[in-house]
Amino acid sequence: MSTSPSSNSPLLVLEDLSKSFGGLRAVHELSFSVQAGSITSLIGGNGAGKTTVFNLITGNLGADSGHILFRGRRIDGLPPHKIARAGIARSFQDLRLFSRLSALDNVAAAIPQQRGESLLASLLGGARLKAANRENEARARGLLEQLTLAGHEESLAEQLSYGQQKLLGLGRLLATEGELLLLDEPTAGLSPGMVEDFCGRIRRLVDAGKTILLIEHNVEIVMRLSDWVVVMHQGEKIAEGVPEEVRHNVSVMHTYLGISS
Amino acid sequence: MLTVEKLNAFYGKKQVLFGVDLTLRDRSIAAVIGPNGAGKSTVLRSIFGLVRERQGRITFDGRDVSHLSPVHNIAAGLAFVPQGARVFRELTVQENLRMGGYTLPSAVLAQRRESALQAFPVLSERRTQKAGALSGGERQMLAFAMALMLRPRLLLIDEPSIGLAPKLVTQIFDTISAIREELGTSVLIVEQQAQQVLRVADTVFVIRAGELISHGPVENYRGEDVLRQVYLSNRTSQVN
Amino acid sequence: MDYVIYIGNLMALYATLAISLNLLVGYTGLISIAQAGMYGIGAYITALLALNFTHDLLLTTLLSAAGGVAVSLVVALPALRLRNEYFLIATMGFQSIIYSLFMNLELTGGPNGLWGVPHPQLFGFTFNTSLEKFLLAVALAVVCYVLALRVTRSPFGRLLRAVREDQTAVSSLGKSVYRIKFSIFIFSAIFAAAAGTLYTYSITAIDPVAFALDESIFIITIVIVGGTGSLNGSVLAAVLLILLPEAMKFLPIPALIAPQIRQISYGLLLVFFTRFRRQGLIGEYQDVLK
Amino acid sequence: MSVLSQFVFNGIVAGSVYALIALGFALIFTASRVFHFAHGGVYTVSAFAGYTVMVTLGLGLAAGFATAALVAALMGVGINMVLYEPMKAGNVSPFVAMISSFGVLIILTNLTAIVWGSNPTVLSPGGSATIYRLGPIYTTGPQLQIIVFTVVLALLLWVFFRFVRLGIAIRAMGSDAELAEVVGMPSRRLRHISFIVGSGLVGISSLLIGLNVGIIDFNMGFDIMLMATVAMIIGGLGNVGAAAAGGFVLGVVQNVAIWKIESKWQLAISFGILILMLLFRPSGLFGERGPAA
Amino acid sequence: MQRIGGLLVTLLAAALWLAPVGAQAQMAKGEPYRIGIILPMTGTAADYGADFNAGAVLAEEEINAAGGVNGRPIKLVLADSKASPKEGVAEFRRLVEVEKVPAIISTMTHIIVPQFPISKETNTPMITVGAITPLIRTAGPTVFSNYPLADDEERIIAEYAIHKLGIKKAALIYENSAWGKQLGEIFSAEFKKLGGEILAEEISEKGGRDFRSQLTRIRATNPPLLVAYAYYGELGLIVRQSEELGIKTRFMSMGAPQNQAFAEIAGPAANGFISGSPRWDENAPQVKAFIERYKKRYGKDPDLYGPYFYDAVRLFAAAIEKGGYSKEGIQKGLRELGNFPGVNGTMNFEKSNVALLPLRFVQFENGKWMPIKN
Repeated sequence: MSTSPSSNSPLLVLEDLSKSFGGLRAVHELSFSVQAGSITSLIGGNGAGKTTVFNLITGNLGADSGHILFRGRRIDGLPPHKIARAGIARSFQDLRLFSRLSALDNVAAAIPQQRGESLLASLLGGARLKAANRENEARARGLLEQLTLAGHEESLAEQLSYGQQKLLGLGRLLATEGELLLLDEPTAGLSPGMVEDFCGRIRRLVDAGKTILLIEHNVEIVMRLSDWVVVMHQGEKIAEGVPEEVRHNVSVMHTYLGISS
Repeated sequence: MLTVEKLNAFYGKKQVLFGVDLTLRDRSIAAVIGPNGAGKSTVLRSIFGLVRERQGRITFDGRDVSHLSPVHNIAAGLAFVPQGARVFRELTVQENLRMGGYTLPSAVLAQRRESALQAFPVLSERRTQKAGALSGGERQMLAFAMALMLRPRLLLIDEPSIGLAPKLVTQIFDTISAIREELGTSVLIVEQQAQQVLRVADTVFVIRAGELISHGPVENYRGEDVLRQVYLSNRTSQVN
Repeated sequence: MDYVIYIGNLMALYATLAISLNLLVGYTGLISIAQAGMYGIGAYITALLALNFTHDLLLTTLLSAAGGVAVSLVVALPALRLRNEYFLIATMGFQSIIYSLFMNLELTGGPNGLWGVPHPQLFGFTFNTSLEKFLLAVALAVVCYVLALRVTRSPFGRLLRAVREDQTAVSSLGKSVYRIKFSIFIFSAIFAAAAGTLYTYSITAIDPVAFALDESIFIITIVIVGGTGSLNGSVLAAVLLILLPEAMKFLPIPALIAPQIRQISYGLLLVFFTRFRRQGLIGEYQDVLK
Repeated sequence: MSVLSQFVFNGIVAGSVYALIALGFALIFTASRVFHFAHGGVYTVSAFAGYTVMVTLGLGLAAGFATAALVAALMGVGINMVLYEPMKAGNVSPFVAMISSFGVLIILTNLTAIVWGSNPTVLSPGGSATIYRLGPIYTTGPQLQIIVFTVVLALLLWVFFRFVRLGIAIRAMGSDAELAEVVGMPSRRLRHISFIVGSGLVGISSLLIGLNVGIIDFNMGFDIMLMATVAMIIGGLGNVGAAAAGGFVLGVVQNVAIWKIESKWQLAISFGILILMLLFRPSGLFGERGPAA
Repeated sequence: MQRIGGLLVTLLAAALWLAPVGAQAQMAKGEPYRIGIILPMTGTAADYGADFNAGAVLAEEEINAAGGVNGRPIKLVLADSKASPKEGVAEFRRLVEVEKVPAIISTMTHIIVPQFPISKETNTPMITVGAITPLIRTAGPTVFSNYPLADDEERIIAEYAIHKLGIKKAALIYENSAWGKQLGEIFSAEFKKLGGEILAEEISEKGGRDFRSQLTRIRATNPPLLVAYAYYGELGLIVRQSEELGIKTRFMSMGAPQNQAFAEIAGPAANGFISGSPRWDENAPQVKAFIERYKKRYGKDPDLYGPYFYDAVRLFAAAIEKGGYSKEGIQKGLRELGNFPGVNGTMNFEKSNVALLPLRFVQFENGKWMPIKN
């Protein structure tokens, strides 16, 4: 096993995390960390527990044991919205867009700390609220433009093509201004051209200072993008390392590919 | 006996399969392999009629079954074992078997159930237990047994290894092999763990990102390098 | 004229009730059938205050609203933990319990209800004609409509609709779903309770039957017929559904079965709109829950 | 002690009525996942249809029960065909079907009032019941009949759901609708059958309950549906036996509570139990799965 | 051909059936005098509505058949209160303003009380029937009742229990409605005033069908008298279920049980039931004739309140004849009627807006209500 890619203190640390459903051990004594400014990929077969790890990090599931630290602070036990506010944003495998909201609203809804986001403020209204709203909408428009969705602001999310929906999901994620982005299969279902586009975007996000934890089935993409790869099998970490190392790791071949020598 | 031509499938707006072609010979085992999320399961579900948004032509024994619903596909001689050792968890083992042979006359059903229980001694021991209380391997066996109640001519199996320990996986694939030997059933099997399935299959189809990227006799796929290429390298690789 | 004014008064009250319920049902996806209970809380608080302490309009309205808030807290705390049909059944339970309290407490006069409520006063002015009371109801409906519009068009309103679409996604954006639901639940209760205040003043005598489960079903019917998620729809449907039975009274139906025929036509409306036109008269989408 | 035993027994009598209604209601819910409130309307109409044949036309008890069952079965399956099946095909949320069902209940209730009038209708005159005394407990023939019928029916349904292929299939469909399709079950037909059976049972129950109470009236479907809903939630959703047991539990708790609490709070107690169950044991006392969000 | 013949026969039959209407029009001509009547026609109390309406319609038909009032027919305009005050108020206003009726018959305490101010405002006379709240007495000059109010009726019933029956302990059960609660509470107060003791006080829901738990509580107190205030359906069940629970007691109530359906529902268990009400002396010829006519028209015995609705229509008709077809005229007419011969006795509104009729006590014996021999 090699050492971590950088010596900075990690942004996210998972320590001995376990979670069972009934008798099924979905995640078992899992530990790994994510360095700030890196792309870390989580790979493993179906049912390996990757999405469960995401749900544990974001607080959608409570861990049976173990800790999660974000910027050195424990976040396990916090409700999902507090974890999100702390700076962890996630995308979903099945997108979970707000189907019957416009593209603009989908993105605008995600902007943090908006004036008028509380009932009282929205009732009171006022010029400052209006100005803030204009500003936020402008921001959302900007994001849509970046994502080549300009002109679709008023379309309902459900009216967009699948590729556009994926972009919109990314837009919503970016609008949260989260520092750590958890991406659950961002390229699944995309055409090859769009996959390339997405990879480029993901790279640029890191350049812009984001940190990324990725679940991805397309191993080729994983190998190309990642700074660090964590391999899971049946809830346990069976290997981690830089992509080349993992590619040649025997136990990965063994379990992940089902190759028994 | 089965040919699939230019199969496209959609989940809502999302196209999952792009013009997949498959052929399967009588009494053979074909494996559909490929990385997760490639659309392998969708191939099976489309053939069986569970994915309704599909295009293309599917013929079974020379008969066009492209637009049949599951009920009619069963009548035509197909059976499907879904992913995740799916059984009726609140029903007992016996009841599950009965449901597997739902469309059969009761005399035949009783007789088949007995032979199923004989064939799977594990199930016989637990015939009155709720299926939800079975272990993963036992549930997978039960799922097979249910599908076999109908004595299908073609069995479609979706990722039987999911969530099972390696030893059990071996056992499962031995069972599949035995099914073909004893019952003469053709099998189309989707699997992500290549090594195991290649042990029993005759033909291999590789799917990635919803497209068939290679196919051929199993011998061509036995080497590690080949697999590594299939799974881990870029998409343009050709094997045969 | 008073008859027409009174019907108008009812339309305005039901428009308020329907708008406030639509914020829950149509915008947030919370299918509540406890609205008549909240309405009744306002009505009873007003009657008790007016009979014993003050019939100042402002004061009684504020205290009724406060009562609405208090009761909605009691209902919301547990009920908001449930989803979909289970939330609906829980609110049905609360509705029935609130009704039972009205029916059996000494304070509320039990089945006798409370009688002889004086006319409301505001800054020395007494609202003692039907017309004045009607104008009050219209004013409330307008305030409710304007505020509801403001809410739905604000970032908060965006979050309401986002909650309706996908709660998990909303919380993943750092927004507290619970806070959002809670605030709108309270807002809705405030207006329902205020409608109760004006109802009490316009009818002068209240009893539990007016706030029973069928009343809640009637209010949700208005929301469905008007269109979930459409404020204009709620107003339109409140007008139509109050008008329809009144209009039917002018049809030549044998007197003995006419009342049942009116009930049946109301049932038919429910079935028609749920089966063939789920977006309602002018609603924005088909199905509240996906 | 004698008072308590009478309260418990009252609870069993009341509970068997709830259980009878909840049985069909739960059977239909199991198969179709619809809160079929119109069940209450079917209950009312079938009782009056049975009354017409039995009393007005004087064709006897058997003909009355047969008519009630037949009318109920036809209505139940009709409602499913016209309302729920198209909704299911259109992927409409169960909530909409539930509201629609309320509409049907209103229609049927008022139709009954038009056809048979709104006065209570005497089905069995007072004094026709034999009174028995079992220790400190007083009871009557019809009460014992209804309890026995409920228990027998629950047992029969248990047998049906355990041993009859159709019954197992309906359970299977409730347990996993997609897998049911995979093994080739005709889901639509199974749902129709469930409506026929569940409604037919409520038809029989309607007369049985009517004979026990003595009178039937157009409005009787409303309250009983509320109680059947509570019974089903107490017992556990999607399980017919649990719903019946829930009916008995509700009846007994309601009645025993009255031992110490004023009777006017009976309704509030029932709904209090409902809410507590939803919050703390959503899977019901005897159910396996809850309304997981 | 045969089918057409059948159709003709049907049409002819229909014409014959409709014929009496034509015949009436010959006797009473011109624009009808309109009288409003607001009843609970739908909802839980719809059984009241059906019975009450039957009484009123009988009067309408008879008056018109007999040539109407001043040669003009009268016409009842029926409105549905749904037993809801909101509807009651709407219907009152509609009847006055749209239907232009100068007089209204209404019922049920929680319905009529919010109607009082409108009656006063619009100066529309209303006769309330069977709503027994003492508030009627002070509701103003436009509100009348041809049925005694609870403070009178229940006081007399309490006195009867204590003095005539010599019973000092009683259990009480009453309908959980404004009507039932007032009857129950006034009885309870009067009974205690006279030194009586209430052993148990229970409620019965309108539309309820199972009163066993309440009755079991009552049974535990072993009461010599069970006073029950509920309408005949529920009352019949209370008696029946009491017997089924082995309660041996004497029952007492106001007039609600004096009805055929009650007798059927309760059965022989009702034997000994004492009912006190301002009801007829069955031996009086006009009463016998009324019951005959009612039975002929509806095929069953009249209920308690039906005759009072019958009388209410006739009272208005007489008042129109005397004072003219206007709101003022009808009020004046009612007050000046003097001793009006009602079915159940003579009514007089000269001094009070409530017609006082003496209470008569009857006892249920073998399927019939019999005068009590003293």
